[in-house]
Amino acid sequence: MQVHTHTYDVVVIGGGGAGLMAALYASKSAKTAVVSKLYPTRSHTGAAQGGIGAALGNLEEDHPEWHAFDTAKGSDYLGDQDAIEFMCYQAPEIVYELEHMGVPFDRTPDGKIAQRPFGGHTNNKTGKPVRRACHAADRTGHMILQTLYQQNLRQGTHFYNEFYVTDILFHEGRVAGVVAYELATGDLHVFRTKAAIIATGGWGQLWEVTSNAKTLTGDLPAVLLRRGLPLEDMEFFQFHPTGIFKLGILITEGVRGEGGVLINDLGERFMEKYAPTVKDLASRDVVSRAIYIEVREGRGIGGGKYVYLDVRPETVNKYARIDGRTRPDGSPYEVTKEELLAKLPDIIDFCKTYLGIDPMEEPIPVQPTAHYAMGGIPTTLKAEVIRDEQNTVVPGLYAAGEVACVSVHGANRLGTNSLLDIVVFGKVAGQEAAAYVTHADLPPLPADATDRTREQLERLLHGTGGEKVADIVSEMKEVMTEHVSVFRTEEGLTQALEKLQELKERYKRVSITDKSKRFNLELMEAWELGNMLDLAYVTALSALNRTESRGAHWREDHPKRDDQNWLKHTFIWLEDGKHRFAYKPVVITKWQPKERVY
Amino acid sequence: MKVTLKVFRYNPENGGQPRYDVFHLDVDPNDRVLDLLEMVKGYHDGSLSYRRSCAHGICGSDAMRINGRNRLACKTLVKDLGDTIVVEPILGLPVLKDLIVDMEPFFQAYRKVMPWFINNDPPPEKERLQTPEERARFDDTTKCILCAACTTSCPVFWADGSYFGPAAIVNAHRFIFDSRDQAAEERLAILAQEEGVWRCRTSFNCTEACPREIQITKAIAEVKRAILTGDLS
Amino acid sequence: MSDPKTALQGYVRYRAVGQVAFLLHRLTGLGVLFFLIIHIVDTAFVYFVPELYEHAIQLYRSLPFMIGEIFLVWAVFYHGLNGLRIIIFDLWKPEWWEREFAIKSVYWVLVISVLLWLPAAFTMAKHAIEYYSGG
Amino acid sequence: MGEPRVRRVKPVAASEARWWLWLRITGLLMVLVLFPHVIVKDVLVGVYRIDLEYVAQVWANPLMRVFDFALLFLTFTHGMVGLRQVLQDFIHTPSGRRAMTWVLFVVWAVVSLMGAVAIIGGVKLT
Ligand SMILES: Cc1cc2nc3c(=O)[nH]c(=O)nc-3n(C[C@H](O)[C@H](O)[C@H](O)COP(=O)(O)OP(=O)(O)OC[C@H]3O[C@@H](n4cnc5c(N)ncnc54)[C@H](O)[C@@H]3O)c2cc1C
Ligand code: HEM
Ligand code: SF4
Ligand code: F3S
Ligand code: FES
Repeated sequence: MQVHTHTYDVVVIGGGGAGLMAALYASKSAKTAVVSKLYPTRSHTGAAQGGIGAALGNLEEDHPEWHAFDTAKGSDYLGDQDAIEFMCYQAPEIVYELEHMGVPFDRTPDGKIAQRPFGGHTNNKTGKPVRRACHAADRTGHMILQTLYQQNLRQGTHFYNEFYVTDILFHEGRVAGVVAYELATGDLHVFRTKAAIIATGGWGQLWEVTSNAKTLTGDLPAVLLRRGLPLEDMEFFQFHPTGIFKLGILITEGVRGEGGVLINDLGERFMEKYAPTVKDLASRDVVSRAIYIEVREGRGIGGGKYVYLDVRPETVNKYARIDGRTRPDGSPYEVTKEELLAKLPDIIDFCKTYLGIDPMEEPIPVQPTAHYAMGGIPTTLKAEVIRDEQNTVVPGLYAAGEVACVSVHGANRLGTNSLLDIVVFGKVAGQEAAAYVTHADLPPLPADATDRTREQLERLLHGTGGEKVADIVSEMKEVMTEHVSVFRTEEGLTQALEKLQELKERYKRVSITDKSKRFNLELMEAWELGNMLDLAYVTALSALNRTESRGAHWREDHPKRDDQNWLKHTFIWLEDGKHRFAYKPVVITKWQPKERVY
Repeated sequence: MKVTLKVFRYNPENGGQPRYDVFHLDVDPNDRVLDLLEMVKGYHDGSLSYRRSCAHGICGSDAMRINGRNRLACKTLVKDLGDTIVVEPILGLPVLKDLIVDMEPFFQAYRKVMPWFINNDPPPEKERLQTPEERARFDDTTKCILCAACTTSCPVFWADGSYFGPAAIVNAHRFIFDSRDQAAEERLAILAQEEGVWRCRTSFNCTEACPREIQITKAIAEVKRAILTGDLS
Repeated sequence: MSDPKTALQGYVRYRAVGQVAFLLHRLTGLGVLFFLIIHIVDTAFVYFVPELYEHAIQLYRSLPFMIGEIFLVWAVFYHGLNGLRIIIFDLWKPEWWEREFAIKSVYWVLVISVLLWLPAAFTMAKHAIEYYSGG
Repeated sequence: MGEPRVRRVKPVAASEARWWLWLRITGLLMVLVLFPHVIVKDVLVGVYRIDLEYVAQVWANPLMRVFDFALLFLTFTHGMVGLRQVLQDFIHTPSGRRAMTWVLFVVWAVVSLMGAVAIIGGVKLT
C-alpha cells in the first residue's frame, strides 16, 4: 500500500459548514488543507432548510439576550450559558458576515435580510413566537455551504476531496498528524500538521428513520474514543418531529413557522394540549414526544405511526385566525398558495417526488426522525478539544460544528441554532488554530503512523467470517430505533446494549467481496459500521446512565427532570470495551433552571 | 413488484472490460433507484460502486443515466420507470469504476467562471440592501447542487469536453445577475470565449436533466444577451 | 470521456425531447447544405457548361431523386421553422426557454413542419406520378 | 429602497458571438427568400420541368437575379457557418480549428464565386 506524506500547519477534517468556515479563517494566515470524504458541497450542511438564527430584529423587536434565553431554555438548562451567550451575541455579526460573503438571503420589502418564526424562538415579553430565523428560501444551508466553499476557492484553500480520515496521530499528547485513505486509489496519506480541526458533522445513521445523510456515521468521534479521548452528552440526540413518513426526509419547522399545523386522526390540532402558548412551534423534543404519545394512544392517522402536517392555505388561514396571528404591519396573517409555493419550494418538491402528494392539496404524513447530535467531542469556548472534565486541553486539536459539544445545545437544540453554531464556532476554531500554529512547532510523526489504519484495513479486506455489513447495519438501526430513540427505559436500554455487544462481536467477523483499491466503497462502509457501533454503544450506555428526563432524553422510568443530581454533562470513555463516566457541571450565568413550558 | 435491474460495471483494476450485470429484485414501487442499488450492494454484490450521500436529492452525488437519461438515483422512483431499469454512468466524463466518473474536469470548468461573490467595496455595518425583486432575479440559479447531470447530458459536451458546460454557466449566472456582485463584466468576458456560452446549441437536454428544475437554457440565453447588450436587468 | 464515440453514443442512446430537435436540426442543416453545394454547382453549369446542366437536370428527374426531393422540402421546412423557434426564443423571449413551454414548442414545430409539408409532398408526388406515367 | 438600480456593463465584443449572430440574422432573412424559392421551384413548378430555357426566362428579370444572388449568399454562408459550428464540436485544438475555418472559407469562396459568376453571366445558350 502506497503512503504519501504532506505537511500543513492546519488540517481541517470535514468540508461542511463548520469545516469550511474554519478553513476560511485558518487559511488566511496558515497553510491549510481541507480533507473530506465528500466533495465539500455535498456535505450535509446543504440539507439545512429553515434558517440561521440571529436576533437582527429586522421585522420586529428582538435581542440577542432573548435568543440566548430561548436557547438556554430550549436546552432544558443543560447548555453552558457562557457559550450560549457568546454564540447568540455573535449571531448578528456573523450573519452579516455571511451576507457580505454573498449568501443570498431572502429580503424584506425594504431590502433587509428576511426572517421567519421557528420553534422555541420567542419574544421574551409576550412568549409569542418571534421572527428570528434568517432564511434563503428553504435552502439556507445549501446557500451557506455553497458560499463558504466558493470563498475558500477564491482564497486558494487546498482541498483533498474523497479522502476518508481514519486516524489522528499524537506526539506526547499533541496533535502530530492525520491519516486518510484516498478513496479513488486506495492509497494512504499522512498529513503532518501542527493542528487539526475536526468538523465531521453528526451520526444520524445510527437510526432507521433519519434526516441525516448516509455518510453521517460519526467516524471521528469514534477515532477519538479509540485514542482514549472522551465524548460528552452522548445520550442527547434530537428527533425532529416532522420527517416524511418512513423516509425520514426532513420537513422543516419553517413549514410550521409559515403556519402549518399538526393534526391527528381525529382532525384535532393536538399541539394545543401539549404547548398551549406556542402550540406547533414548541421545541422539538416536546413536539416529537407529543406525536409519539398521539400515536401510542391510537390517534395516529388511521391508527398508524404517523400524523399529518397540514400546510394547505385554507388550514393555515383558519388557525391563523383562531390564533389571532398578524403580519408585521398589524394586518391579519393570511397566506395564498403562491406565497407558500415561493417560500417552501423544496419541501413541496420532496412531497411530490417521494409521496406523490401536493401539500397544497393534501396534508403531509410525518413522523419523528433522527436528526441532530447535541453531544459529541467536548471542547472549550475556543473550540479546543479537551481530554477530561477538568477542561484539560489537547494541544493542537480543535472541533467545531455538529460533531463538537461546546455545549450550546444542551439537552435539546433549537431549530436554526446549528447553522449558527457551525459558523460561529467554525470561525473560532479557524482563528484559534491559526493563532496556535504561529507559536507551535511541527511535532515529529510517530513511527507507527499508519499501523492502526493498515491493521484495520487488512482485517476488513481479508476477513472471512462471512458476516454481512448490511445485516449488522440494519440490526443496529432496528435496535436503536426500538430502544434508544424518543422514549427510553432501563429495560430497553439494557436490551439494546446486549444486542449492540453481540453486533460488535459479529462485526469482528465481517467480510467484504470487493478487494480492489479503486473506490472500494464497500470497504469504507464496513469501516464506518465499526465507528457507528462504537457510537451506538456509548449512546445507549450514556442513556442508561442518566436516570432523569431532560430535553431529548426521555426516560419513562424517570419521567422528571432531576436538577439535584443531573444538572451536569456526561463524559464517557471507552477503553477496550470498558467504559468510564465522569461529569462536568453546567455553566449557569444568568438563568437558573426552571420548569419548561411553551 | 419484480424488476430487472441492469447495471453498468467497469473496474479497470481487474483488467475488466465494461459489462452489464443483471439483477432480479423484488421491490416496492415507491423505492428509489438508490434503494435498489443499496439492495444490490448490501445483499448481492458488495463491489458495486457509486456515490451517494443525502438520499433525497440535495447533495448532488448520485447523478447517473437511468433508462437513458440523467437523473439522481435518489430522486427517481421505480414506479416511474417500469420493470426494466438500466443504470449507467453519466456520459462525457472518464469512468473510474462502475457508476463513478472523474468529476475533476467538471469542477475545473466550474472554477473557471469565478464562482464566488465579489464586491470589493468595504462592507456596510449591516447587510447590503437588496430588494426582493433583485433577489428574485437570480433565485433559480442559486439552486444548483453541482451534480453534473446537465453538463453530461449536453450533446456539445459529449463531443467537446472543453466546452464550459451548462453547470458552469448556471453558476456564473447566479453571480452575474446578483445586484450586489461587481464582477459581472469579467465573468461575461470569460463566458464569451470560444468554449463559453456560444458553444451552446440550445439542445435543451440540460434543462430536462436538471434535478433541481433550474431553467438552464433560459439562464444561458440570458447570459448570451448580457454579453451582447451589457444589460443585466 | 468526451470524444466522437461518446457523442455518437449519446446522440443515439440518450433519451430527451430537446435532443430530438437538436439532432433533426443538425441533420437537416447538414443534409440541406450537402444538397445546396451540389445545387449551386449544377446551377453554375448554366454559365460554365450548359450542356452538362441539362444532364444534371436529367438526374433530378430520376425517381429516387424526385422522392428525395420531397424529403428535402420537409428538411428545409423543419430546419427553417425550428431555426425560427430558436431565434425567437434566443433574441426576444428567453423566458420561452422554460421547461414546459420549450418542450411543447419542440413538438409544435414538428407538427407544423409536417402539416405544411403534406400538401407540398402531395403536389410533388402528384408531379412525379404524372411525369412517370408519361404526363 | 428607492428606485431599482439599473445594472449595466460594457458589452463584450467576441468573435464567437458574431458567428452566432450571423446564423440568426441570415436565418431570419432566409425566411423571406428560401421558403418562396423552395415552394415555387420544388413544389409549384417542379424541378422536372426546369431546363435551361426556364432558367434563362427567369433571369431575364434582373430582380430575379438579385433574388437568387441573395439566396445564394444567405443560404451558403449560413450553411457554411453552421458546418463550422458542427465541426467545432469535433475539432478541439486551436490549430485544427484554424485549419478547419480556412478550408471552409476556401470552399465557401470558390463555390460562392462559381454561383455568383453564373448568376451574373446568365445562361449561355449555344
Ligand atoms: C435535513 C436537515 C435540516 C436541517 N435544517 C437546519 C436548519 O434549518 N437550521 C439549522 O441551524 N440547522 C439545521 N440542520 C442542522 C445542521 O444543518 C447541521 O447540524 C450542520 O449543517 C452540521 O454541519 P457540520 O459542518 O458540522 O457537518 P456536515 O455539514 O455534516 O459536514 C461533515 C463533513 O465531514 C466530512 N466527513 C465526515 N466523516 C469524515 C471522515 N471520516 N473523513 C473525512 N471527512 C469526513 C464530510 O465529508 C462532510 O464534509 C439541519 C440538518 C438536517 C439533516
Ligand atoms: C429559413 C431558413 C433557416 C433558418 C431560419 C435557419 C436557422 C438556423 C439557426 C438559428 C441555426 C443555429 C442553431 C443554433 O445555434 O442552435 C442554424 C444552424 C444551422 N443551419 Fe440553418 N437555418 C435556415 C436554413 C438553413 C439552410 C438552407 C442550411 C443549409 C445550407 C442550413 C444549415 C445549417 C447548419 C449546418 C446549421 C448548424 C447546425 C448545428 O449546429 O447543429 N440552415 N440554422
Ligand atoms: S444546473 Fe442542475 S443539473 Fe446542472 S449541476 Fe446544477 S443542479 Fe445539477
Ligand atoms: S444541453 Fe447543451 S447545448 Fe446548450 S441548452 Fe443545454 S447546454
Ligand atoms: S444522494 Fe444526494 S443527491 Fe442523491
